[in-house]
Order: sequence, then structure tokens, then C-alpha cells
Amino acid sequence: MGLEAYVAVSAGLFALGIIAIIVRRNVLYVLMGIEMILNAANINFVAFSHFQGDSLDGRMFAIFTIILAAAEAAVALAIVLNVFHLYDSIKPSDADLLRE
Amino acid sequence: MAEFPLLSWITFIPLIGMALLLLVPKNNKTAIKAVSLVATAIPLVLATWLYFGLFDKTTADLQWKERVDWIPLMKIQYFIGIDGLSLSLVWLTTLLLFLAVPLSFSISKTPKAFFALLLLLEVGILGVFVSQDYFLFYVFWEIMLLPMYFLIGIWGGPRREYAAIKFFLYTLAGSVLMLVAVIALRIDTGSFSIPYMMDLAGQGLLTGANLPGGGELLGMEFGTWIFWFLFVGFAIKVPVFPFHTWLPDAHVQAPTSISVILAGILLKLGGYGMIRACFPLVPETFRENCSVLAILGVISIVYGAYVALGQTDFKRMVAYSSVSHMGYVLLGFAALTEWGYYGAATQMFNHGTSSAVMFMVVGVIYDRAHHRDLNGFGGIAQVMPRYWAMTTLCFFAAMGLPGLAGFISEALTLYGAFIADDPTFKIYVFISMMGLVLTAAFLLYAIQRVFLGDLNEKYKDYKDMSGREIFCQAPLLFLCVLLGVFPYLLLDWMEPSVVQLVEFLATQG
Amino acid sequence: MEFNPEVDFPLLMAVLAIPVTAFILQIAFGKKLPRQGDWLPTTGMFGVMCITVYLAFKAITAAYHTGGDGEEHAALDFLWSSPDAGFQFKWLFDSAKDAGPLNVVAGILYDPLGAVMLAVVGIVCFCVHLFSMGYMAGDRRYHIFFANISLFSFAMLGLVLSDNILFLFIFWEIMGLMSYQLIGHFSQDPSVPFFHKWATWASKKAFLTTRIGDCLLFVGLFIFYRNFNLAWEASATLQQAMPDFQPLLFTDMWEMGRLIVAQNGGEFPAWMTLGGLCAFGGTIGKSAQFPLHIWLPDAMAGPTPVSAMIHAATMVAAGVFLLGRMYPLMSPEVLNVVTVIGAITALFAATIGMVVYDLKAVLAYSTISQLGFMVTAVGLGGLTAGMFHMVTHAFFKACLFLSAGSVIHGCHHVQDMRLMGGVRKYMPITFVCMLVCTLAIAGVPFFSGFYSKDMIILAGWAGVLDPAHGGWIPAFALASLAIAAMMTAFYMFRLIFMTFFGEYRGNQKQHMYTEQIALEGLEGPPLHGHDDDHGDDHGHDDHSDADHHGHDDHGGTPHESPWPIVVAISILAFLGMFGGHFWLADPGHLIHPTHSEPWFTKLATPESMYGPEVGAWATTKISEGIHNHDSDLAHSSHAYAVGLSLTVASLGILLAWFLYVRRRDLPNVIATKLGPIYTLVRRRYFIDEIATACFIKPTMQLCTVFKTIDERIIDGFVLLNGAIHHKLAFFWTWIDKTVVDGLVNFVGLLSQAFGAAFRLLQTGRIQQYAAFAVGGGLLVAAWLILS
Amino acid sequence: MGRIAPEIVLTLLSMVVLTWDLVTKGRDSRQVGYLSLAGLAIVGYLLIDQWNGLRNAGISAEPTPVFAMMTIDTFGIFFKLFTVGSLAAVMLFVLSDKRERKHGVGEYYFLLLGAGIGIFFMVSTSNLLLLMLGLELLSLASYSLSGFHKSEKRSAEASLKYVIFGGLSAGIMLYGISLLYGLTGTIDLIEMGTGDGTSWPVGLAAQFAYNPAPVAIAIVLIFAGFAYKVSVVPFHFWTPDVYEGAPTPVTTFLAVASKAAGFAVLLRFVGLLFMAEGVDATVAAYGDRIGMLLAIMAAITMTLGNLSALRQASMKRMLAYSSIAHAGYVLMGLAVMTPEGFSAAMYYLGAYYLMNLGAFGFLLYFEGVTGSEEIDSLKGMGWKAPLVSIAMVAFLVSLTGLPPTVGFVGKYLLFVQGIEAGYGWLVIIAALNSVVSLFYYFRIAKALFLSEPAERSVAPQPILTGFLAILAVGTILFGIYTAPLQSWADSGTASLELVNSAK
Repeated sequence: MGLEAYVAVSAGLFALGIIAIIVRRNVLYVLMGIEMILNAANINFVAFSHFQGDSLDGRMFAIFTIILAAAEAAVALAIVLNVFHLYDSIKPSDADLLRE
Repeated sequence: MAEFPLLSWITFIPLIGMALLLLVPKNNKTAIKAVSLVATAIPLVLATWLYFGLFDKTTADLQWKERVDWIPLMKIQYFIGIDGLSLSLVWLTTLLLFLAVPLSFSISKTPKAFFALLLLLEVGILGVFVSQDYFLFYVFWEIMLLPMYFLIGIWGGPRREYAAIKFFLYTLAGSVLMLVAVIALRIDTGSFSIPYMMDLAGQGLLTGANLPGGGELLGMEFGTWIFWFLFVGFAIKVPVFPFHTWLPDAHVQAPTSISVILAGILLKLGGYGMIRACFPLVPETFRENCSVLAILGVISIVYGAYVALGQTDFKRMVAYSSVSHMGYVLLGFAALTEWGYYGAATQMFNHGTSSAVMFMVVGVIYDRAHHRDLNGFGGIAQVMPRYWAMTTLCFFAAMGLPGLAGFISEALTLYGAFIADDPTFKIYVFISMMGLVLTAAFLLYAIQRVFLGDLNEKYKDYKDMSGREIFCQAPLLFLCVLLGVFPYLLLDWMEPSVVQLVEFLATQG
Repeated sequence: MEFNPEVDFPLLMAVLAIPVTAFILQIAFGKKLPRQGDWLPTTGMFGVMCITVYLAFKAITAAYHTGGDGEEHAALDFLWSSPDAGFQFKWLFDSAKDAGPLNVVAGILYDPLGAVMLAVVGIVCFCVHLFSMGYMAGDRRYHIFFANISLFSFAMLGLVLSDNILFLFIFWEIMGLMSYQLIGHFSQDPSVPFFHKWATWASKKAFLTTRIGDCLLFVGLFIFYRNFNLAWEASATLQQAMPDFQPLLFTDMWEMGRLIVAQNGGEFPAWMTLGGLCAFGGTIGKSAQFPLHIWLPDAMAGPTPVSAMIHAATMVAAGVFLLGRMYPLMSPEVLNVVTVIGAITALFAATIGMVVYDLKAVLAYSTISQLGFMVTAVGLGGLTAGMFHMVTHAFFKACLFLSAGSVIHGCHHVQDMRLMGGVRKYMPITFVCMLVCTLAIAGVPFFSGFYSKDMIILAGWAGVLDPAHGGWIPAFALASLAIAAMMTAFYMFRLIFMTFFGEYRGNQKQHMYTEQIALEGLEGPPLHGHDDDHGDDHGHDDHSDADHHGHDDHGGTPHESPWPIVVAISILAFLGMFGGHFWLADPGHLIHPTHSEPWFTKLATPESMYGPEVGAWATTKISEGIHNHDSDLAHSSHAYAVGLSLTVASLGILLAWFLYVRRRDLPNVIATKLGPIYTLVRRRYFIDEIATACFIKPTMQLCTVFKTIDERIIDGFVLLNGAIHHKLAFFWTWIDKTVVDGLVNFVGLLSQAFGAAFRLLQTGRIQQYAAFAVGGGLLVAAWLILS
Repeated sequence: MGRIAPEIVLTLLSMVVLTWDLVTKGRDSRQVGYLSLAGLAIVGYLLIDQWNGLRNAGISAEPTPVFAMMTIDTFGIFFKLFTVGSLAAVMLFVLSDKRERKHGVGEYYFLLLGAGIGIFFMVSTSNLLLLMLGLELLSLASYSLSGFHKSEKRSAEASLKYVIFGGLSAGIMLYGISLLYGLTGTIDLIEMGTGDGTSWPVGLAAQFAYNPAPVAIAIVLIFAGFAYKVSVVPFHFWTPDVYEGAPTPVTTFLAVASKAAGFAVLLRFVGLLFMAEGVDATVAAYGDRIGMLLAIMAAITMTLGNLSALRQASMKRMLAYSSIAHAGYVLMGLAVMTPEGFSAAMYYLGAYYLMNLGAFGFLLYFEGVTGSEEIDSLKGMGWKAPLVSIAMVAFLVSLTGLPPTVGFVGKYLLFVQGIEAGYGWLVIIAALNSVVSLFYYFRIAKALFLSEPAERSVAPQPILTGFLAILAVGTILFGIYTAPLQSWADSGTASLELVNSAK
């Protein structure tokens, strides 16, 4: 199974993530979309590092990315919670006080 | 050349005055007036001394040069100097600013701020006239705008905010284009010194060769776009048709003293800028476009006169008359003959005096009647004979009646245009003659509507001009007569510079 | 008596200095001085008069000296120009450029013509000052009036004295200004109900109309100056001929003109013709020639002394004087134009003169007509004749105006002749003076006018008879002049008869003009409009004004005027009688005066006016019959001329006598018979109406149009704004609002256009933001890949 | 160790602040503020010390690597000082903002310091991993800061939008990095730039030859991450909303510090990839295309920012758009792809620091007075608080780019570089843009002075007033005496050791 397969999968994942962010009406799915993107990147990192003479950079990066994702998720959820508490809704499109 | 930095003193004394003014308590009106009077009087005295004593009128070189590095990293210098072209205007500036102070004694709304801004304005104007470093020139050029904006915007008429921002935007729009051109020149020549740029241009070395793509911009040759950018920048100030529409609004809304300065000096900055910092840098392109400029000038003359004829607002009329009169300046420049340049240069000075008086005249009646509707007056001469006499005098000076200053400049300009190499200029002269008649027409029409005919009852008990008003107008009217009879008082001083400049423009590059 | 520069140039300077000083003093202190300081300028002018006359005598005697006993027409060679004597004034540049084409050096030129003209001006001005002391008494701007007339006198004297065309032009314009001021003298005096309106626009009209001519003259000046310079720089021979050539000095211009034409093989170059025409434009304006004459009748709105001085004797004559100065430079073609214009003017002004009833209007039109005579004369080559007529006319017309003023004064400021009559009983002296001058202008022998007019007619004949200079133009000129002369005699005596004979009709007792007054209204006010745009309606209420005014000051019988007036008119009447012809000068001709040689013609021959060479050259344009008095052509034409002028004069007088003394009922009958023609003439050929319709109205409309354009389109940043203005109302209201807020229109437009678009993107929906961002990113990537 | 002393001190400081705040819970947390200010002073001192050390070693001293990850160079220190300065300013704002009292402000300082740490790391590394971490640290802190007024809907919404958009961009950037890593086999920018195509890591040069499209995509994706930080079109959408919703001090922080940090990494990224010594000619040529891309983005960004700002009634939102416009101006400096251009951009950032801090400080001042962000609420205030208002006029003049202010010099330098690089059209657009900007900036001046004096009396806020006065003086002073700022910017760029890519 060649590099292309991994890249293809990650690309798909990336695209799905973006679509999720744009179209989902539930903010939690939006956050998941972000996670998908991050993990798409992770797949790339690991795959590339494997196919490039096992350079450690990629894997290291992947590990850090996972941590990042966790931290970000934490902050994001806290914010979402606060928003839900103020707006009684988890539809991101409901929060549109700030606009032209 | 000059050990004693005279020009710097002339230029920056108002700034010192401003600093002192800020220390004066807000409600001590007399002290405020005194300080600003002194701060404007000293430059006037120095400038007069310079004009009649220190200035060497036999040479065309820069005099009283001061040259020190300012921003070495950018090769920017504090480089100022003066020659026949700028001398008279510097003197006029100091005079008008000095007169503007007593003229504004009636200002009741925070006079402190008013006079402070006035002094700052003077610094800007004088700076433009003396600076020989293009960066410095530009800096002063822009410094002028801010006080002007506030002077119109705070102490102006009902639509002052509109007028102020309009003035600001128009001028800035012109000057940013100017900045682009200046930067290009700087990159090409490696220096900001205007005389140096002139030298290069004279040797035909100012071709944008040091710029990527040979300095082409938006498909225009280097010379072409440099010329037009600079020209538009200055033309907006002059103002030349069709860039003139900010002028009436600014004038109508501005307080009297500011209109006086606006018409008396700020418009001249445009003309001065052209001959100092636009034409000499791209003489060839200038020569190619002379007829275009001439046409613009003629349009300004006739069109301005026509529009003025149609006005019912006294001040608006006077404002448009400025458009018309400044048209002669452009025509004279375009003629590219010594006579044309004598004419244009004197026209700048003489219009400076006559138009200033005209605005004071409007101010006098406005202070009494609180309106400027020409059709609303009538018979004023019966109650204010002195006012009538002075008005008539300055109007006739403005319409170029022989024996008064305006005639010299208009005659010289028109003759200069008449003898231009390009035969079509003769046609322009004929058309401008029509402008002469029209000018006479709208001025006489105004006199008739304001002063003659039946006296409107509600003006019956108006007082004639006060001593202060006369004090402000008399010197300028005196100049109108004096320079009409002894024009050499101007011409002798500018002669060498003009000869050199014309010779340069006509042959070099 | 010899002319001696050390003394006499200072004197001439004094001639200029006195009035201007008087003016300044008068402006400064006039009001505080006793009698409002009228004595100040008057005495000053007296001094001026003395100087001028004294110098003129020198000139005349000089003429007779050089003339010697034997030969009559010896050329007179004095052209004293002050630069030679070191009296000069470096004008444009003091130090830098002294002489040379690039500087203007002004000085005094004192030549025979100038000498006489100066004396005339001096005398007339003094008389007018004197007259005004009586006439203007009680005026509310008395001192200003005197200040103005003295400044005017200064300008006129300066014009005569200046030795270069630029300064001539300058003084010319100052005169225009003073004329404006003086015509408008009543314009701010509500105590004269009709006049202060009429004066206002009349003065403006005068200034603007003449200014058109002035601009032409100015261009002409350019043309001469430029081309003289070019020619001089071009040719070495010219430079040798005139090393220090001053292209503005008259003397140099003449000489240079001669040389250039000589170079050009006797042909005038085209630019000279053009320049000559432009210069003549100046004359048309100032001397009220057709079609720019319209301002002169209205100038009568000024006080009578002003009309006498400015609009009869001096200023209007300046145009002719200019012709005299420029004559050598005028090509034959130009002279033809001059002739035709002059002839037309002379004729048609005379026709109007026959039908107007306003005392001053009659004189005004007669002035126009007489000016026409002079211009025609110059055009025909009768240079001397023209100048001669200018001098004599100055005297008798001034006298006529002043006497008319005296009459008006006596009749309590009524101007309509139909309300006068029989005045001679009340004002004998005035009557005598007026009669004398009327005889003079009508061309009755022994009176000055006869000689000058006779010479003009002679010029006409000479032109007609001369095979070399024949053609239709002299014929036309002669014919119209003859008719005009007859009409002159007619309307002048009509004036005399209507005013001084019959019974006094002032208090509207029995008189036979009632229906006509009812029909046409009283005169005094002109019949046409008084405002820039249309006037007829104004015209009417002015009638009522005048009516009212007329009746008001009625009551009481006329009375003789106070002494200053009487003295003044007497002096002028004396001169009007003998003006052209001092018997003392050459007693030998006392016996047969008609064949005598008036001193003026000895004095002002072309040779003496332009110096020998130029004079000789100038005469080549002239028919021999005019300048060479011994040629048989001269004799024959002289015979015809005398005959003709006598006939027309007597005819005119008889006709007037018949119509206005014998059969007073006839005029109205004729008027009604003529019908439309009469109306046409009565309404001055509608020229004012035409002018209004063709020039003034369009101008005013045009400027309104431009005004709108300026505010709507150019300001509204060009069309776009205007278009939107109509297309989208709400859009416009928004712009308007923001404009009021202080938005400049075009920024408003931009922000509206783009800002709206960006606004659509800024929805406040985060996911849409994300979508836009991703989309934008894709575009960027695409660009980067594809570029 | 000494090389990363500032980072260490800063980290310790944040810890101390956090614990201190926990200890003194509930009480007025001013001491925390003063403490952190003091700490920042120390950090600043250390940084200046390093700076001088490097300067004495010669302006282009060898960048000194730490753990093969961090690079201590004048470039980084410039931005660190910048950050310290803005952090101090923001803390001053917080201290002088009465309305912050009601929220527990302790965390405020902690979060700010945390963001600071993130910036410190991201600006001083050429390693994409560390860069990414720093960026994320900054972002996370910013998310929570912008939502700091938990009880306010707008604040909460701002943070939500920020976190979603930020997360998205971070993800995109990360994905881009992964692709770039895959293509070049390294995560170090220097190696990417200089690596020859023979062996791993191959460097970009080789990849341009084989598969340009993926490279382009990777670069664009990474740009997206930076562009969102500096809010360049089309990644600017979050800016107005977040700026408006966030507490004003936070907005200030976002507009000044975080934006500058974004530019720092952008500069380093572009510089090291395309302009470092020894980069392949093909790469340099590719750099020109990137330059063109940046130029276009700059033009769009500044135009959009200015035109949208024109119509804002809220001063805060207007400043948000104006900050977008200024991002466009700075981008000009990058677009020209020359070291001089970079230093011009850095100079402009310095100017931006002075004038924007001033503007936001002014906003804060009058929020304190009128409790509103509307421009109309300023009517006639100029006569009431003259000093602050005059200072504001100075800031406005500088923001517009008129002499004699630092803003003008900054614009001037950018224009010079633009014209020298042949981007005349871009310069003209920028020039006209500054005309447009005049209009909305001077609506504030108009409101302040051109209307009749207001009735409302103004309570003095000495700290803020003094701070604004100092900023104003700086604004004008650096406009007349430009040498210092310019030399800092120059030495900053010099340490990147860029070469003028082939034109």
C-alpha cells in the first residue's frame, strides 16, 4: 500500500472536515470538523515520516498535534458552553449579534 | 552664503509664538491677541528687511541657503533657500498673516485655539516657499492642511464640516499622487534636492532609468506620469478647472480671515509649486503639454468668470473670480515666454493682494448684514461711502484696470501668451480678452447690486468701516496702486530668476 | 518764442501733476474744506489752462515763424519728445533691463497736434470746473464730483501728452473708469428719483461697451508691438536704421512702419492691416462709432457738465486723437473701413437727432454724428480736417452742452424741449451763446465749424474727383456727409426754435404737443429698457417716473443762471465762434475769409505731425487734392465743397424754420405720415434691443447654465453622480444625507458601491465566513498554480 | 540557557501571577497587574541586553540556535520587545479600565502573559513545529481572552467565532505544513529553502520541478494560517466581529501584538523560503510569483478595509477595519520581496504600534466616559478633554499617513520599496486608499472638535492620559527623528540574512 493511499485518505478527511465546519448546524459537529482536519494532518505526518526514511520530525509533530487538538477542544468546549448558556442554542448561526 | 539662519527664523518664529500662545491662559484675550500679533509681525519685519535690504536681486541663484542633514538614512536634508520666484510670495505671506490677526479679533469662539492654528498655518506656508528639499517641501505642504481643516471646520459657516473635509480630501488626493511622483524622482536621482533634480533634468538624465521597467507606470512614460501627477497635485491647489469645486465651498464657509489667506496665499502655492517643483523637473514633457495647460487656463478664466457672473452669493462670486484670475497664471506658464512668466508671477502676487481685499470687503458687509445675498443689498454706498470707495478700488484692481496692479500682470500674461511660439495661443488670448470683459461685467454688476440703487431700509443705520477694517484693507489697496504705478518693485526682484527659469524650461531637457 | 526743454517739460509735468494732486487733496480733505473745496481743483485747472494755452501759443507762433513770409505750407518741424531731453520714466524694470524692447520707457511727446489738443482740453476742463461750481451746487456728493472730474482731466491730459501707445492706453482706460464714475454720479443719490436708477445701469453699460473696444485696441497694441519687435530683430538694416528702437514710442512706431513698408515694396504687410483694424476698434468704442455707439446717449444720465466735458469735448474725441496718432500705420484698407464706419455713423446718428425731444439727447446724437464726420475725414485722408473739426467741435459742442445745462438749470431740470420755448426772453446770454455755437455746428460761414466741416467735405470731394483715389467709398462718404450736414443744420435749429422761440410752455398752458406727449411720453429718460435683461416694462415705469419728475419741478418761470455758468459758456461760445480761425494770426486774409488759411491747418499738417519723412510718406496715402492746396484738384474740389456745404447748411436751417416756426402743426403730421419709419428712427433703430437680445441675454443665460453645471455635474464627480441622481432616488438621498454629514460625494459613491458588496459578506454567520475564507483560499491556490 | 532567559522569566512570571491570583482571590487584583508589569520590565531589560549583545557582535551576528529549534536573533528580539511593549500597554489599559473590576482580572494578566510566551516562541524559530506550538498557544489564550466577559453575549459570541475560525485556520495551516513536510522531508524552513534536490531533505527547489501544484497548495494552506492571524483578505472575516465583541484591552492586544506576531512569522517564512542566501534561482523566481500574490492580496485587503471602515458608526468596529487596511499596507513591504521591503514593513509595524495603541487607548478612555463606542457619542468632547483629543488627532494624522508623523514615514518607506520593486500600481492604490482613510479617521476629529462643546463633564484618568500623551509625542517625534526606529528595523531584517531575490 503506497504513500498515495494515505495521502488520499487524509485529503478526504480534510475535505470532510471542512465541509463539516461549513455546513453542520450543530456547533459540536463543527468542532469535530476541526478535529478531523487536524487528524488528516496527522495521517500525513506519520505517513510521510514513514516513507521518508523514518525521519522523526513527522511523528513528533503528530504527537504534538494530538496534544494541541486536546487543548483546543477544551477551550472550545468551554466557550461553547458559555455561549449555550447565554443563547440557549448550539447553532453557531444563532450567534450573529456581531455583524454589519 | 548666510551665516545667520534668517529664513529659518522667519519660518519658525510663528511656531515659537504658537508655543507661547499655548501657555497663555484661555480667557486672557488681550494677551492672546498681543502674542499672535507679535508672532506674525516679526516675520513680516524680517521679510521686509530681506526684501529691501539683504536680498541680492542681481542674481538668480538661491540665497540665504541653509543645508543640514535631517534624515541621513534617507538622504533627506533640511535644505532651504530663496530666490526671486519665492521672495515676493514669502513677503506676501508674512503680510497677509499679519493682517489676518487683527482681522480675526472678532472671533469669539476659543480665540486661543484659532490663533494657534493660524500660526501653525503660517509655518506650513512659509516652509513650502523656502524649502528646496522635496521631502521637506512635501512635509510643509501637508502640514498646512491640518490647521486649515480645523480653521474652516471649527470657525466656519453652517456647512463648514462639509467644506472642511472637502478641502482636505481634494488637496490630499492631489498630494498623495504628488508623493508617488516625488518618491519616483528620489529613487531615480538618489537625492531630494530640487535644484539637483533640475540639473539632472537639464542634462536630460532624469529619465527614470534607475527605476524598474524604465519607470513606466500604468503604461505611461516616466516623464509623462511624473508630470501629470505633480501637475494635478498643484492644479488642485491653484485651482484649475475642473479641480476647482472645493474652492467655492471652502471660501463660502471659511471665516473671513481664512478666506483671505486661502485666496491670498494658498492658491499661490499651487502656481509656485508648478514653477518650482513640477515643470523644471520634466521640462520636455512640459513643453509637449503646454497647449493643454493653456487650454485649461483659458477655460478657467472664461468659465470662472461666467460662473461668477451667475452667482447671487457675494462670497461665492469672489471665490469664482479667483478661479478666473488664477487661470491667467496657468496661461502665463503655458506660454513659456519671459513675458508670460513675469505676468504669471506678478499675477500671483497681485491677485494675492486684490483677492484678499475682496474677501475682506465681503467680510465687512457680512459682519453687518449677516447674509451675503447680492440681491438682498442695495444703496449701501449711501450709508457707507468709505466702504464703497475701497470696494470700488479693489474691484477695479481685480478687473485689471490700468494704473492698478492687476493690469500689469494681466497685460504681461496676455502678451506673453500672445507671443508664444505656438500660434494657437493667439486664439487663447482673444478668448481670455472675453474673460476680461466678463470680469468687468460681474464686478460692476456686483457693485451695482450692493452699493447703488435704492437703499434698503433695514441697512439705514449701518456704520461705515471701522478703523480696524480699514487698517486691514488699506495696506493691500496701497499695494494695488503702488505696484500698478511702479511695477518694477516686483519685476526687478524676480527678473534674474525668471529669465533663468524660462531659458531652462524652453531649452533644457 | 522757442520751445526750451529745461523749462517747458517741467511745465508739462506740472500739467499732469496739478490735477492729480488736486484729486488726492480733494479725496482726502475735500469734505472739510470750505465750499467742499471746489475752488481747489478749479484754480488748479485754471493754472493748467494757462500753461497749456501759453505753450500752444508758442507752437502756433513757431508755425508762423517757420512758415516765413513767402511760402505758405512750409512743413513745421517740431516733435519734442521728452526722452531726448532726458525726461523719461523706466516703467517695467528699473535697474535690470533699461531700454530695449523688453522694457517700457514712458515720456512726453509734445507735437503740434498735441499742443493744440492740450490747450483745448485745458480750456474745456477749466470751463467745466467753473460751470460745475454753479450747476452742481447743493449736490450731495459735491466734493467727490470735483475730485472725479479733476482725475478725469489728469487722465485726458496724460493721454494727449503720453509718447507711447501703452501709456495712451492706460490713460484711456482711466478715463473710462472716471467716465463710469461720473455717469454714475447720481447713481447713489435717491434725491433725483429717476436718475439714480438710470445712471446706475447707464454707467455700467458705458464701461462695458467701451471695454469691448478697449480689448480690441489692446490686441492691436499687441500685434504692433510683437511684429515691430520681430521685424527689428529680423533685419539688420532696420537695426542700423534705428539702433535704440522702442517699439511702443509713437515716433519710433511711425518711423519703423515707414521703413517696413518701404522694405515691403510700398505694400502694407497684412499684420499692419489687422493691427490697424483692432486699433480702430478702440476708436469705435470710445468715440461711439456704429455699432458701439449705444452707450453715449445713455451717458447723458450723468450731470450735464460731465456730458459736456467727457461725452462731447474730450474723451470721445480721444478716439479720433488715437486715429491721428496711428494714422501713418493704417493701411489703405483700414482707412476705407474707417471711412465707411464714420460715414454710416454720421448719417444715422443725424437721423435720430432729428426726432428726439430730449434737449441733451439731441446734442448726444449730434455728437455721435459729428464724431462720425471726424472719423470719415481721417479715413478719407483729411487728417488735418478731422483734427481741426475735433478741435472746433470740442469748443462749440462743449458750449452747446453747457448752455443746454444752463437752460435745464433755468427750467428747473426739465429736459423735454416740448416743455420749453420762448426761453430766450428769460435767459438772453445763454440764448446768444447757444445760437452762436449752433451756427458754428450748422456750418455757417465765419463760424469755426464752417471751416472744419468745409475741409472735411473738401476731403470728400477730393476723394471723389481724384482718379487715383476714386471709387464708391469717397462718393458714399461724401453723400452721407452732405445729407448729415443738412440734417445737422436742421435738428440744431429745430432745437433752437423749439427751445428759445414761441411761448414758454413750461406750465403746460396751451401747447400743441399734448397728444404727442400722451403718445410717446416725456423724454429725458430714454425710451428703452434700463436693466440688463429686458427693459421695456422698466422703460414704462421710468416714463411715469420722469413724468412725475417733470411735473414736480414745474412752476415758476425760467431764469438766467448764476455767474459761473454764464462766464463758462461765454468763454466757450467765443472760442466756438473763432476757434478755428484767429484773424490776428494772419491779418492778410481778413478780406476773403473763406480762402484764408486757418492757423490750425498750418500747424497740423502731416509733416508737422509726424516729422518730415513720415509725414511725406503718410501723404502718399492721401489724395493730392487734400494735402497740396495748390493743385487744381484742390481748387476745384474746394469750390465744390464750399458750394455744397453752404447749400446744405442753408437748406437745413430753412427747413427747420419752416417746420418749427411757420407751420408748427406739420411735424406731427409728417411723423404720422411716415408711420413705421418714424417709429424705427424714434426707437433708435432698436439697436439696444438687438444688443440685449443678441449678447446680454445669451450671456446671462449661459452663465446660469454654467453655474448649474458647476454645481451639479463637475462637483458631483462627473455625470455618474448626476445619472444616479435620476436613476436611484434612495441612493441619492443616502448620498445627500452623507453629503450633509460631510461626505465628499465621490468617496460616498465608492463606499456605497464597494462597501455594500463587502457588507453582504459580513453576515455575522461564522460558518459563512468559513465558507468564504475557504473559497477565497481556493481562488488564491488556483491563481498560484495557474499563473 | 542565558539565550532563552526572557522566555524563562516570562514563563515563571505567568506562573507566579497565576498562583498569586489564586492566593489573593476575590481581592482587588491591582497588585497582580503591577507585579506582571514589573515582570515585563525585567523581561524587557533582558531582551534589550540580548539585543545590545547581538548588536555589539555586529549587526548581522550569526543567529544563535538553541536546541536546533530556536534562533535568537535581532529579528526575533524586535518583535519580542514589541510584544512586551504591547502587553505592558494592554495591562495599563486593564488597570485603568474601571469596568474590568467586576470581572476577576487575575486571569487576565495570566492569559496575556501566556499569549506573550506563545509569541516569544513563534517569532524566534525557523522550525515549523515550534512555530505551530507558539501560534496555538497565542491562539488559545486569545480565544479565552476575547470571551473574557463571560456574562456578555457579544463577548461570548466573539470568542465562539474566534475559536471556530481560528481552529479552522490552524487546521488548514497544519495540513499545509504536513504537505510541505511530505514534499521536502523537513520541518525546518532553512533546510527547506537551501536543501539541494539530491538527498533527503530535498528542499523546495527540487519539488518545484517535479510537482509544483502540491507545493503551491501547501504554501497557500500555510499562508492561510498566517493570513488569518494578520487578518488579510480573504481570511479577515472574523476580525471585525471579534474585535467588536472582545473587551477593548483584548481587542488592543489582538490588533497590535498578535497581528505583529503573525507578521513576524510571515516575514520569516517568506524570507527563509524564498530569499535566504543560497536559495535556488527557481525558488527565488517562484518567490516573485508569491510576491505578486501578496501584492494582489495587499491591494484587496487595504481597499476592503478602508471602504468598509468608511461607513462604521462604532469607533471600535471602524478601528477593526482600519487594522485590516493597515495589514494591507504592511503586506506591501512583504510583496516587494527585498530585505529593504521587510525592514520597511517592520518600521511600519513600529509606527502601527504607536498610533494604534494610541487610538485604542483613546477609545478606552471615552468608553470610560460615555460608556459607548459610537463616534457620535464623542461630539464636542474635544473641548472637554483637550489633551487626550489632541493626542488622538495626532494618532489620526499618523494613521492617515500625513507628515510629520511616524505613520507618514512608514508609508513613505513602503511606497519607496514598492516603486523600487516596480509595484507602482500597488503604490498608487495604497496612496488613494490613504485618501479614503482620511475621510473616516477625520470623522472622529470632526466629532471631537467641529461640533459645539458637549455638556457632559469628563472625569480625569491620569494614567491613561499620560500614556496617550507619551504615545502622541512618540508618534510625532519618530516622524521627525526617524533614525532609531529605522535602525532597529534594519538590524532586525539584517539578522535574517536575506538576499535581494533576483528581479
